Amino acid sequence: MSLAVDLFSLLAIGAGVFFFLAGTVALLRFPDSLSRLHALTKSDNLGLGLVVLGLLPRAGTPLSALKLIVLWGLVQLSSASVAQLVGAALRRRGAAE
Amino acid sequence: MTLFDALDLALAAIVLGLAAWTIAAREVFSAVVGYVAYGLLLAIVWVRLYAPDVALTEAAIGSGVTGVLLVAASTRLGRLPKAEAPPGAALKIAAAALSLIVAGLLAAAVLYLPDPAPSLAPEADKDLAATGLGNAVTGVLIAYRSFDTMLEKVVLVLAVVGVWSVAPDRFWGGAPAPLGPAAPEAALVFLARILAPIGIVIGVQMFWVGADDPGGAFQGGAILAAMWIIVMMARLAEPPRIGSGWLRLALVSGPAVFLLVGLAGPLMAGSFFAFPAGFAKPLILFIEAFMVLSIALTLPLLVAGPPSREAGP
Amino acid sequence: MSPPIIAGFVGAGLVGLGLYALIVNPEPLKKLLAFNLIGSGVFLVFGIVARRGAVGVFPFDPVPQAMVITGIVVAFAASALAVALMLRLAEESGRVTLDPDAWTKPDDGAEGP
Amino acid sequence: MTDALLIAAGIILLTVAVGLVRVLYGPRDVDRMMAVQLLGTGGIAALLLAASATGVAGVENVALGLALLSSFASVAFITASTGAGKPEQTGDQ
Repeated sequence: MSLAVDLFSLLAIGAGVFFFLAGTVALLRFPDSLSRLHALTKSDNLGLGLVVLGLLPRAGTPLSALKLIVLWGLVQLSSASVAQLVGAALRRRGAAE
Repeated sequence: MTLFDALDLALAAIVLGLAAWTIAAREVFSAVVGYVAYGLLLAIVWVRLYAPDVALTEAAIGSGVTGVLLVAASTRLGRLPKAEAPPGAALKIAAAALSLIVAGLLAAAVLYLPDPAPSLAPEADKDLAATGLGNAVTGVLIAYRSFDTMLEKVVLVLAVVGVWSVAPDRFWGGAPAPLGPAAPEAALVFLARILAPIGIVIGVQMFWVGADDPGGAFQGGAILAAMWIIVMMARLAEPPRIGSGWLRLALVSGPAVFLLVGLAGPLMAGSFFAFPAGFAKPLILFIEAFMVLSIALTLPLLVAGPPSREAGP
Repeated sequence: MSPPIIAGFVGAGLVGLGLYALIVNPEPLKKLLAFNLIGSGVFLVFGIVARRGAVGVFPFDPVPQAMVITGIVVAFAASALAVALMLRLAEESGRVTLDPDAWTKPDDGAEGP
Repeated sequence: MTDALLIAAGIILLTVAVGLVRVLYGPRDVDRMMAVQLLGTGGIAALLLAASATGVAGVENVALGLALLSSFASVAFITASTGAGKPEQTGDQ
């Protein structure tokens, strides 16, 4: 049982690490700001989500598990909103030029 | 070398690299962005030093609220023409030599710290039960070094007075400029509407658990302050008129309540700033509640800056 | 080499970097950043003193940690005051400089009303 | 298991730190902000992983605080660059 749980944690965390890697590659390699924004917002949210998923079985108490989930929700909310704001700012600037 | 050491070394290298970028960047804005990232990583360093209370303070104030202050300042100051000529080579070399000597001496001091290290931890723990607290850091802040912490609140109020007094005479008593654009994006308003209630719950929880777990008045107050800031950036609320009596009363309530309880000490417990036995914990939470209020008001007012509108009728 | 020692060297390095920038960099906002770097370097040195004070079951000495917490808050208050002064100076004169000669040049016309 | 968690934390930290190269090269200020946003998320992930490996108490609270404030610098940047904070009626323009 505990082996299966550990394996699940490792798989989820490994996948999370992969998405962080993908996000960084996108940030460095993609040609313009909008496509970088597009790739980044998705991949870092998914990366953190998978890490949180992998850590959930290791959370000591239900409260700390709940905190982990709330934390992911907060990051998703702010990162999605910031992506909207940044996108709008980029478009405004593009129109002004 | 263990994995922990490798992680610590990597963290140390990134922190120093970001600090170097902060001082080397040509544009002020790039420097500030480096500094915000640096503050974030510093919070992780504090966790590695087994200092979650400090890490929380650094995350909330060092990175969050300072970030807002500096980013806003740099976008306004960055547009100005540069007035100064860079210093000459002689000054640079002298400054580099001085900095190397100071850093070297500090590093040597770190290396030759007394061993075994002196520690007040057992002392702090010995009387902690009498205060009813479980978090020794909160105990030091509110009970053992309470006079210090009270004066620190006074310093915060003085800083607010200092920022206000920068305003031109005609704006005295008016309100600071709004923190957000006249027509904020819908996404920003949405973010503020959802984030603020959740943040208020988390901030109050951090203050409440601070008696026994990492957290406390500073951390909870800083989170609440951040929530007020984002609400003002989304223009859901406006900075208050600084002439408002209620605002001024709430600002000084933290140190004032602290001082009153301290002055009552000789009557109730036999000495200045002493808490009566058996009644210490409720008293400490009472003081802390007003400190939270003071901090939650002070930090956003410091970010909002001096008044820039004339006082209304 | 234990983690507290590494953090202590980082603190020493930060004080050095900050001091250099404080002297060499002429822009006031960058001087403020340098001042904050020095501050956090000093805090880190305090942090290792606290960590080395670990005795028995206590993982750290709470007294230096509590002092660092008040220090972070006061450093923020000082930064906010400095930013307010800089912005006011910029509003009044159109530029921010610490160079005393810049204010006495006769031909620059950027003085406030 | 502890080692695996620490390795994952280290890889994430180094990865997002490499992303900070965008702070160096920009080219726009927006790109710089994005790198910091990625560092914030990655830093939270690394913090959670390292905390789960060491069992330091109260780290969830620190991570929660970081998550709450992760967007602050970016929001301040957007609002400041769209013209907030200027005195509205001082008449000095």
